[in-house]
Parts: sequence; structure tokens; C-alpha cells
Amino acid sequence: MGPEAVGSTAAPMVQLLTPAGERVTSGDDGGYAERVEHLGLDDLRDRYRRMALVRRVDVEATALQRQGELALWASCSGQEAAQVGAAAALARQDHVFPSYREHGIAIGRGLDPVALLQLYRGTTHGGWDPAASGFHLYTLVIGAQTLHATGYAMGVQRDGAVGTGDPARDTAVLACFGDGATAQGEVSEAMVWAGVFNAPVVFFCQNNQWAISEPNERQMRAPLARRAEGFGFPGVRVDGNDVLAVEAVVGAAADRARAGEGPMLVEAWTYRMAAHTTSDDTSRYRDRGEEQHWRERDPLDRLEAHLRATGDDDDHAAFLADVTAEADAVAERVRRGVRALPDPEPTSMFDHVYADPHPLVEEERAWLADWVAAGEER
Amino acid sequence: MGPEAVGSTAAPMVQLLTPAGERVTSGDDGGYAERVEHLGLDDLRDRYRRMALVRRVDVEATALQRQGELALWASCSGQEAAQVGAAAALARQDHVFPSYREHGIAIGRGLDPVALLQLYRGTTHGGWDPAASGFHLYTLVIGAQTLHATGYAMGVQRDGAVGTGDPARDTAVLACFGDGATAQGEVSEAMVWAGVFNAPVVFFCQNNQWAISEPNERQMRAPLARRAEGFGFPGVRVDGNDVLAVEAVVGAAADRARAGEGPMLVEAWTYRMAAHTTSDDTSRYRDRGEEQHWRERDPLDRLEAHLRATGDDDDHAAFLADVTAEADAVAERVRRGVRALPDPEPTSMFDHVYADPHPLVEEERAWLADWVAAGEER
Amino acid sequence: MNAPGHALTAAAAPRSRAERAPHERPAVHSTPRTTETTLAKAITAGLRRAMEEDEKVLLVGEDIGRLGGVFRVTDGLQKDFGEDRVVDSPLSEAGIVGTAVGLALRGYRPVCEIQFDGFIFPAFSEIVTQLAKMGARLGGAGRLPVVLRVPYGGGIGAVEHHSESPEALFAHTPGLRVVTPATPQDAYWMTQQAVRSDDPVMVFEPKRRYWDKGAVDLVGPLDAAPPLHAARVVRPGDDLTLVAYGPTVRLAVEAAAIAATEGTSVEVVDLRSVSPLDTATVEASVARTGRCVVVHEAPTFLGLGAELAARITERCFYALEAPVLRVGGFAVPYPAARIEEHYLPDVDRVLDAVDRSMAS
Amino acid sequence: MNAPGHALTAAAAPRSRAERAPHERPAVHSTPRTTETTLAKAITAGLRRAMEEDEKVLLVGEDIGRLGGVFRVTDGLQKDFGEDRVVDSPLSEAGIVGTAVGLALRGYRPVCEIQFDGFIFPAFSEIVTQLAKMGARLGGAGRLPVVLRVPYGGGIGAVEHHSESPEALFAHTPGLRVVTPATPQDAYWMTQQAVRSDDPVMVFEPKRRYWDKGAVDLVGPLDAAPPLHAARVVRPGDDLTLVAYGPTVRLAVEAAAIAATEGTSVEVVDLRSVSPLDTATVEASVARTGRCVVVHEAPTFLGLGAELAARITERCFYALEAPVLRVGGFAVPYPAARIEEHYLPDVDRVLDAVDRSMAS
Ligand SMILES: Cc1ncc(C[n+]2csc(CCOP(=O)(O)OP(=O)(O)O)c2C)c(N)n1
Ligand SMILES: Cc1ncc(C[n+]2csc(CCOP(=O)(O)OP(=O)(O)O)c2C)c(N)n1
Ligand SMILES: [Mg+2]
Ligand SMILES: [Mg+2]
Repeated sequence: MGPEAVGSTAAPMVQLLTPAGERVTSGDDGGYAERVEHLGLDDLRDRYRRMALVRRVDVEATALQRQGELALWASCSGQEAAQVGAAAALARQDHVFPSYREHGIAIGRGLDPVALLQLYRGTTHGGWDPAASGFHLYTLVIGAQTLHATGYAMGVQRDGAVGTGDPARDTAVLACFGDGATAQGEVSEAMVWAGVFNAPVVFFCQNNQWAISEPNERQMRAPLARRAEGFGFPGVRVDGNDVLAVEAVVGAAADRARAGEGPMLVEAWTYRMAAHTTSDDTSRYRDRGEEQHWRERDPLDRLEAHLRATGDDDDHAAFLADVTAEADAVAERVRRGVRALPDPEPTSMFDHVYADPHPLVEEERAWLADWVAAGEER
Repeated sequence: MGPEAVGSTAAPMVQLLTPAGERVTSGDDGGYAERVEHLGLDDLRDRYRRMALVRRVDVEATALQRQGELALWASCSGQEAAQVGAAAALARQDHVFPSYREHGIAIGRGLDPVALLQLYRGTTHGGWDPAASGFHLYTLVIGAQTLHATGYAMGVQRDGAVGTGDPARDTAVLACFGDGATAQGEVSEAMVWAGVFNAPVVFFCQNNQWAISEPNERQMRAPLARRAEGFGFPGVRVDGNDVLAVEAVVGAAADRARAGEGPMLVEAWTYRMAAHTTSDDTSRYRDRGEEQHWRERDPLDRLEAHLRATGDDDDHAAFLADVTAEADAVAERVRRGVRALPDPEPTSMFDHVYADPHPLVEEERAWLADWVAAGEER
Repeated sequence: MNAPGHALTAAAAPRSRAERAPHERPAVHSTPRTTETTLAKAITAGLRRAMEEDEKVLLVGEDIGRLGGVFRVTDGLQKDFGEDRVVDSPLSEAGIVGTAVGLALRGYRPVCEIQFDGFIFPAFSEIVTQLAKMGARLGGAGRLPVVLRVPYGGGIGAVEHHSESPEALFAHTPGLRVVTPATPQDAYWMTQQAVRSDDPVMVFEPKRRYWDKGAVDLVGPLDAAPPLHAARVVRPGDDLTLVAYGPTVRLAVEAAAIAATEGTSVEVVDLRSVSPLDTATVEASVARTGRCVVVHEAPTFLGLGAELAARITERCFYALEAPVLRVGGFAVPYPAARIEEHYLPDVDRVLDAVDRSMAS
Repeated sequence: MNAPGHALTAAAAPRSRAERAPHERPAVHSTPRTTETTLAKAITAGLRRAMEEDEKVLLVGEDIGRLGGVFRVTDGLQKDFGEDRVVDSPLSEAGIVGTAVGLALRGYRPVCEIQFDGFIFPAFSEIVTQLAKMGARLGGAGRLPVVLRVPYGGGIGAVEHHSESPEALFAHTPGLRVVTPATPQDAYWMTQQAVRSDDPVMVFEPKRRYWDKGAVDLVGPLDAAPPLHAARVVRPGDDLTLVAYGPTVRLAVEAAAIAATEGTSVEVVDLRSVSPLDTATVEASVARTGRCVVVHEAPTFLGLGAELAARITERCFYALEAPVLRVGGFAVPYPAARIEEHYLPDVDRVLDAVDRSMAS
């Protein structure tokens, strides 16, 4: 039972951009290459631009944490291709149920990164309106969101929003989770439910190979993608550092879901390049060699190599300069936005706990209001 | 998504005794036929005798419930082959973690049926010493016992009681559960743990096709046996009404576990011939035709047909008469034993809640003792 | 305050210490508008009406479809509303609650049945970390109108895990509402009010009272019902306030009837809601009587009686003639059926506490 | 009763209302036998000693191996005891507790780490329906010597689910023992006592005190420690009894020091155990002082303060000059870090309750 039991060579993996940046245009079984065949230079530049923005926001957030502006940050560095690819595969009406590291998907759904950072600053446990973006709140209890996604998808079915053939109506639900989450019973229950009810859910696992300090081998004995079949639906492993492949595979899974053909599991094989969070210390549990290995497989570099090889040199340089400028501007906006975030009112902790009036909450709210007011005099 | 998705034709199934009672001596992939090749007429009569005793106890218990001697009874009628076969495959040092319907395994492990009935009479939540028989207490919270079994098996590993080659030492743990239980997260977690730690567990699912009123299709989208592979170990479906096949397959799985080769899932395809419990009413949810279909596939009849075809007619009749006499005697003993079971002392509810003294429990025990004593005067 | 058709009034015949003294049987209130029905059937009727009024209302649970639930509370509903609205669920309580959260986020109003009290625990994480908190987490950008129906309590001679009273665990969890009807009429009303609430509401249904009958107004508007979280004075009295809820209300009424024959005037308050608690009603009563006994089946240690005693004592300290006394289950796992009568509070134990309170 | 090296005595410097009055700093007790260490490291030492003494003791939990746990409490133990005895578990709390039950049945003594308070809920069913009840169910044919270590409480600026105080849920559950050390010395002792107990013991570790230092006797025999469930008078006093446990003990001691400067003599009791409760120690104190305030971080509603208030009032009714007052968290989900200081009881709130009690 060594690492090979679940590792990258243990299962077939869809790849449409080789680590060297060469595009694969055919040959996979699932017809995935054809799905993204139409994407040209502009589209790929768009994907790169998104990934670079996400990376830049991530770097900025890490810096803000170091400066004490955030209490914590969970970096998605290394997972940009998986996240940008997944977001690109979704339709406007689709819904995403994230864990806590899906910054790339969030930004892809149009969320303001500042909104995203509030939770990590400690000003809220939420921070945005899921209805507006179809991107639901971050969920910190590992795996819980997979059941919410499945229930949501059952609602979609009841609304008649699957299998109509109307591309603006049929709806898929993306349930995001990590490799560690696969050990949680609730994630398996979500697969049971999604299978039994044929719900339009795409189970999207970013297998970044680590759950804090624990490698895949502590969570699973077989490559995850294989688990789906036992629950009655297909599972596919995709190269999670290949934005094209992720877009193709998640796109296929989402189409399937929207068409009413039921759930699918997509395992995106990737790597968490940073620490688990800013509180973590990777030196205790993984070696520098492994980290170096994966730094050399940075998903941004891969796409950049492809773009460089595809286009004109000057044009490419100008494109990169544009992206950098845009990213810096976004970072600047994020920095200023986060610093300007006000602390919530003390009594805001009583808000929205209940929709209808609640006597004890009102009593305690009044007490705290008085106490705070009196404290200003103390 | 019709019944065929998980039904009896949806997956290959090991069968060593045809429904007509003909013995299959070769041809299966797993070498199962060879495993039980050595079993002769006496052995098969022994299996029949056990199944008939279990059936008789079950009938008696049902009658006792009707007479008000038991509060409830969960019949194992129809599942005798699965249970007697599994028990026959176990070694003395093996351990069983049952659900609440494993009466045939319990009796196979040497448990006094009267002990077994106590829980259903309402005199205890336990009723026997698991250490004495290797048969642990019945577990009513669906699925919980699968984790206990896995933990127990991890203890077995730490005791160096796997893979030594010593047939009296190497130990397997049988985790019993039903088809409904497969939807519980804890059961999936048990499979994760057993896989990750390569624990000597045999996951033994008696798929009796119903979880109270819900058919398989409400619990799973694919035949259960297939689920194992995704957790990293083999799964096999066996004809659960074929005592020989069950003995062979569970035996192979237990050997594997004892040898240190890790877990295996055995799905025994069977049928719950009676109601879920004596409180249940099957007429609300399944049709008489289905019940009739399975009555014609009674596991006892199948083996009896085989025995009848194998032996001398008179001899067979004498054997059956013996079995009936023995079964009647056991039933009589059970009846008398159950009726004689005393109600527990009121204050026994305070016993064994803690091993070490507990002031509140002692205070309340004293209060109740006084109260009961005073009540006798009231 | 005595709404028509509260079965308790009728059920108040004392059953214990009865040989000591004759007692009066209170008159049965009933009006032509009401129907005599069981508590279980009153819930069925409440569910049916809620489903008729709002097509977003769905029922989800184990065996609730063709079987109608193990207590037949959903009997006939799948036939009438279809499999999409009365959903037989996989055997997975976390799944029931977790998918209900998702359904609610999509605009549905799921009403989940947990088959027995002891089987709510696999769903505990979804209830406590998600359902209870998500309203606050969303900060106004969504609500969680989910109902969890939980048959609870003992006294039915059942095997392990089928007789428990875990309500305090949920009452201690902010974000939930926890109610428990004691009469068919309340069961009918509260079921519908729970469904209408935009908050997660747990309805603990006193399973040993499922077969209790009472008159229920099945036609009047729901707005005529008392507020979901209002306690109710079931029987007025002057000497002592006896607080109960769910399965122990009938017990309390019986005890009060016996006490009356012995010269003690006991006021019985049915809490109806354990979170939030209508302490105002209890305080008003205790301020008058100066004595209070609380009775529930859950273990006394950290049960609802603890909160009530603490709160009432804080609010009525100078009015109290005696400490608030608690009558409840013991600090042991719910015992085997053959001795459960010794675990459960009964009329004699309640009267003993009444006597002790009156004596101090 | 004042065992050597209880850090609290040293840590009692008032930090709030401090400008109002000068205060004396109590003397630091220490003897050559003790070592100055943090509460977290004292637990590490306790675990190490328990593992050395009994090879059946295993540690199981998420990230407890190479990482040494997110709080480093198991730091170095896997290196010294190997992967079979310090087991990095799958990310599955039900699995951690469920397999611990099985390991215990095989004769092992598993010590499980739950990474944070808010993540104990997936294990709730295994804890409440199995671990807590199995001793009684076995009727003497087996014991469940399982320890669950749970870092709990707020004040560390964390994200959601990392700051909760769910101890009352487990204290209300018969079959469990629930303790919580407030000092490094107690952490060292109680960890080992929990491991030695044949019952399931939950050790709630006050995470914001992990870095508090104190003198610990690392060499003396464990038998010299007070009983696992004995409360301890941390600071004697005559006017009012202030009851705290875990993270609030230091707060209570600080408040008492300030109160002293204002002429109120407050006796501080560290409960140490929340189930069973050593009510005798509290009763003895209240019988003398006539006043009682309880402080904890968990929501006041149905928190330990409720049980204590109910019990103390019942036992000390005639001695009480004022109702037992409670200072605790609010009935809302633990809020975002930037306002948690307003949620948590602090010295001022404790002193306010002291003032209110003294005034009545
Ligand atoms: C139920 C639960 N248990 C424990 C934790 C603590 N925890 C936070 S993240 C994490 C690891 C998650 O790993 P994985 O699922 O692979 O996601 P990743 O962080 O790698 O994206 C753990 C154990 C938690 N959040 N929830
Ligand atoms: C956690 C939990 N939920 C619900 C129940 C109620 N219940 C008892 S048996 C049962 C069906 C079990 O079906 P299956 O696993 O197929 O076993 P079978 O009864 O068919 O042997 C249910 C839902 C329970 N015991 N535990
Ligand atoms: Mg991961
Ligand atoms: Mg079944």
C-alpha cells in the first residue's frame, strides 16, 4: 500500500495540455478534446488572465494576512487551473457549493474578492449573497456542502430545470470538496442520494494530495475517481493543472447533469503549492523536493508556455504585461477594500439568527446594546 | 433507473447450489467451488440442521411475541443460509459485529437463543458476553457496528493476530449490516478506514432487498458489491439463499483478512421473508406475488431438495424427523427459558453505566431504591 | 386561554393515588366545529393542509411513503401528493437534513421525519453546524424554513434508542426553534405553524400520546391559534405552578387533579415550546403561587428543568417560598422496557415533589 | 487543597477595572520538584507518561502524527511511539470515535483528538449512542476506556466552528465523564487520570489557555493528584462564590482579585469536572457565602450554569441571599472573530454579576 495505490499513475487521467504546454487535440475516450476544440487563442488567453488574477489575489491575501489584516488565509495556489477550468464550464444558472478554498471559482462567478476575504478577516461567517452569483457560502465543516448541493439539485429537478433542452434553463450543481473530504460519511451519503435520485450534481474533488498534513493514502485506498462507479455513476480523473482538460471534463459532467442524466464525479489531480493555511507549517510533513517538483508543474506556467509557443513573441509579452497590470490593479483594489472593511457592530451577532422574532435573542441583544453603551462611559 | 439497476440480474453472483438444489462444483472465477468441495453429506446435513434450528427459534420467537412474551421480534426468516453459511466460515477466534437480525450467526457462535431474546423481551439492551462467543452485542443504530468492527480489526492487527500463518491465531472480523445500512455515512467511513489501514474486516451485507418499506433502489444506484472497489478492496455478490456459496465466499474473504491481505465486501443476495419486525405490515408496501416468489426460493427448501436428491429416501426422512425433534426440543427450551426470564431490578438501570463510582448515579440509585421500597408500602 | 378542544382537560382523570380520594372529572369542552381525532392524525391533517396551501412544502423521511411512516403520521400523503413531494429517503439522517438545507436554499420548505428520537444523532452535525447556523451565516441573504419532526419520549415498551428525550441538546443550540405539542389541537396547529416559520423548527412529537384523542378544529384559520412559542395555562391554580411539556402534560394534569382532591390548588403550565421558552407565562404564575415544580422525561441533569429553575429563581427570587423542584429522568441511559416505568416520572413522583415543595 | 504549582494563583493579576484600585499580587508557589511549562505541553507530557506506562494506550486523530496536531499537543509522540500508536486518521470523526469503540473492545485504550470543538458533531452519534451507552449495554461484560480530547472555547480570533463550547451537550448525556483542566498541572494530571479511567472521558481543553504557563510536578506519583472529578477552591473568600471552569477560571481569579480591592471577598471554585459535578464543594462554599455567580463561555441558556443554579438553589435555598447569577455566552452562534470579545464573558461582566449579586 504505497503512494502508487492512489497516485498520479494509478488511474488514467484526462489531459489536453501536456506539462510542456502542448495541446492534445484527440485521443481521449470521452470526447473531451472535441469539447474544447473551438477554444482559440483569445479564449486561452482569457483562461490565463483569470488564473493570473486569482493567483495575484491569493498572493495579496497572503500578504494581507502577514500584515495582520486577515486572521487567516487558505491559499488556492496551484489549483488555479482546476478552479478556473471548472468555473469556465458552468452556465449562468448553475450553482456552486464550495468548501473554503474555491477562490478561483468564486472570482469566476463574478464575486468581488473583497467579499471573499471578509470571512478570513473575521468580520463575518458568510459575506455574499449566493443567489446573486450562484456561488454559495464557504463551508468549513468538511463535506457538509456536498449534501446541500445534492438537496439543491433535487430542488432543481422539482423545478423542472433539467432535461428541457433549454440551455438557459437546465441547471447543474457543482459540489466542491477536497481529497480529505472523501473520508467523511456525509460525502458518501451525498453520492448515495445523488445516485438514487439521479440529481444533477457534479461532484468536483480537487485532489491536491494533502489534507493538512495527511497525504491521500490516509484518506483512500483506491484512486478516488473509481469510487463513483460503486455509487452508480461515472467518475473521471482529470489533470487538475490543465485548465483545458478541466473545462472539458467538468463541462461534460455539467451537460450530463443538465440533460437529466444524473451525477458524475470529477477528480481533478492537482497540488496545494502553499501551506494548508497561513497557520500551517508544511516543513513538518512534506519534503521540499516534492514541493519543488510541483512548483515546476505550476498550472500557470503550463498555459503560459502554450500561449508563448502559439502566438507572436511581442504580442505575447504585451499580453503578459497587460495581465500583470490588471492583476496589480485588482490587488491594489483588494488591499484597499479589505483595509477599509469596518468591524461589525457588536450587536450584529444577534442579526439574522432567526427570521421571526425571538424573545431571548431580543433580550440579550438589548442587554449587550446597553452594556456596550455603558462601556463607552466606563 | 428501474429495479434492474441493482437487482439480482444486475451483477454476477456466486452460486454453488442452484435453486433446484443441484450442486455446482466448478466454473466460478473465485475458486469458490473448490473451497467447499470437501463438504460431504454429513456437513451439508449439519448446515441444514442449523438452518432448521434457526428457523424454528425464529418461529418460536414470533409466537412468543404474539403471546406478549416478547415486546418485538425481528425475524431472520429467509436469511438462514446467509447466516449459517457465514457462521460456518468463521474460526473460533474470529469476531462478529452484528446488527439486530443475525440470530443465525449468533446461534452458530454458540449463543443461547434465550440470551438473544432478552433484548426483544425488553429486559436488557445487551444480554450476553461478547468475549465468550466472539459475537458482539446487537446494534440498533444502523451501521454503527461497522466502525466498531473496523476498530476491533485494527486492534487485531496491533496484537499481531494477522498474517502469522497460525490458523488458531490469525483473526478476521465480520461486520454485518443490511442493504439499507449502505446509505449511512458511517458504513462508508468504515470502508475508508478498513481500506486505508488494510484491516482484517469482512463487510458482510445481507441484502434482503428491503429496509423496512424501502426497496434497494432507494438506497443505492448500483449493485452494492461494486462499491468495494472504489474503496480499494474486492467485492463479491453471492447467492445468499445458498448456504454453500455463502460459506465459500465468506470463507475466502475471512482467509484473506486473516492473511493480512485486507478487507473484502460480501453482498449476500437474499430476501426478508417475514415482515421487518412484528410491528411491521408488509401489505402496505410489497406485493404478495413477490413474497410468494421468494417463498418458493426458501433457502431451507433448496438445501433440503439437494439432500433429498443425494441420499437414501428413508434415511433422509429419518434425518428430517430427527431435525424436527431437535428443533422442537430447542423451541420448547426457548419458550420455557424466555417465560422464566425475570424482570430486572428497577435499580439495575444504574448498574454498569460507569465502571468507576459516579456520585450523581449513586445519589439517584439510592433515591430510586428508597422510592421503590416506600412504594411497596404505599 | 383554554382554547376549544384541548384533549387534556378531558384526559385529566387521576390515575394514581386515586384510591386515596374521590375526584371530579372536568367537563369536556367541545363545539360543533371540532372533530375528535388522535394526536397523530392531527399532525397528518396539519401536514396535509400545509401541503395544500404551499406547493413548496415537501415531506422527506424514511418509510414515509407507501408505509406512511412507522407511526402512520404521513399515511395517505404520498398517494395524494406524489413521490416528488412525499419522498421516501435513503436510510441516512445526515442526508435527510443536509439535502433539506439544500432544498430550502432552492426555495422549498422540507418537512423531515426522523424515525425515532435516538436516530437523530447521525444528523447532528448537519443540524447543529449547518441548519442552525446558516441563517446567521447568510446574514439575511436566505432563510432555512426546514421542519424536523421527531417522535420522542418513552413509555411505549420499545427497544433501545426508541424512547429518548434529547430536546435539551437542541434547545441549547442557538438558531433552532424547538416545540412540542401535548394535544391533538396543538399538534395540528403547531405542525402548520412550524411549516410556515422561516426558521428551522424542530417539532418533538410525544410518541406515547400519538393515540390520545381530542377535539380539533380542522377548519378555522391558523391565525386563531396561539403563537407557536406561547406557553399555556392548562389548569389554573393558586398554590403551586407545575410546568410540563409534551408527554408529561397529561401527567401534570392528572397530578393536579389528585392534588386538588387533597386540598392543593396546582396550576399546570404546558410550555408548548422549549426554545424559546415562554418564561413570562411561567414567571407570572410563580409570582402568584410562590412554588414551582418542573417535570420532563429527559434526564434531570441539564434538562429543561435546570434552565427553568435557574431563570425562574433569578426572576422570582423574592416570591419563591421553596426552591424550584425538578422531576425527570435519571442520569443513565434510557433503560430496558421492562423497567422503564421506574425511569419515567409518574404521577406519584410529581405529587411527591408537590408535597415536598408545599412542605417547605 | 492548593496543590503546588497551580498557575492560576500566579496569573491572578487583575487586568480590568484595574485602574480603579491597586491590588496585591499573590505569591507564586513553587517547589524544586516542579517544571514551568505551558498547558499544551503539560498535556503532551501527560500523554507521554500514559503511553509509557501502558502499551495499550494509542493516540488517534487528524494530523496528530508528523504535524503533532494543529496545536502541537502530540508533538514528537509519533516519532517516539511509532505510527501504530500515534495514528494519523482519515478525515472522519465518526470513524475516529467508532473505531475507538472497537479498539477499546479489543483491550486498547484509545485517546482521540478531535481537531476543534466544532468538528465533534460528525462523531455525535458514535459518542452518544455507542460510546456513552455501551458500558451499560454490556452489563459488566466490557468497558469503554476511551478518551476524547477536545480543544474548545473561543478567544483565539478563529474562523467559524473553531471557538465553541459544546460541553453541556455531553454533560447532559449519561455514560460520559466530562472534565476540563484550567492549569498546566491539572492538564497533566487529568490527562493521565482520564486515560486510566475505565469509562469514556471527554477532556475539554481550553484552547486559549494552551500557551498559559505554570509550574507542573512532572515526577510525583499520579495518586497525589486530586480526584478527577473534584472541584477545587482556587481562591478562598467569604462574600460570594464564583464558579468557573476551563478557560474562565483565569477570568474568575482576575475578577476576584479586583473585587478584593473593592472590598468584596470572592471565593473562586474551579469545577474541573462538568460531569459529574462536584456540587458538594460548591454547596459548601455557597452555604457560607450565600451568593453565587457561575461563568462559562457556552450559551447561558441550558449551559452548565443552569444546572448549577438549579442544584445549588435546591440545596442551599435558605442560605442564599441572592439568586444564583449566570454569566455566559449569548443564545446566538459564536460570532465572527472581530466581535468575539463582545460575545465572551470578560472580567467586567463577571464583576457586574458580582455587583448585582452583592446588591440584592
Ligand atoms: C468535520 C471537520 N473535521 C476537521 C476539520 C479541520 N480541517 C480543516 S481543513 C482539513 C483538511 C481538508 O483537506 P481536504 O479535504 O483535502 O481539503 P484541502 O484543505 O486540501 O483543500 C481539516 C482536517 C474540518 N474543517 N471539518
Ligand atoms: C440510524 C438509524 N436510522 C433509522 C433506524 C430505524 N430502522 C431500523 S431498521 C431500519 C431498516 C434497516 O434496513 P436494512 O439495513 O436493510 O436491514 P434489515 O432490517 O433489512 O435487516 C430502519 C430504517 C435505525 N435503527 N437507525
Ligand atoms: Mg486536499
Ligand atoms: Mg434490508
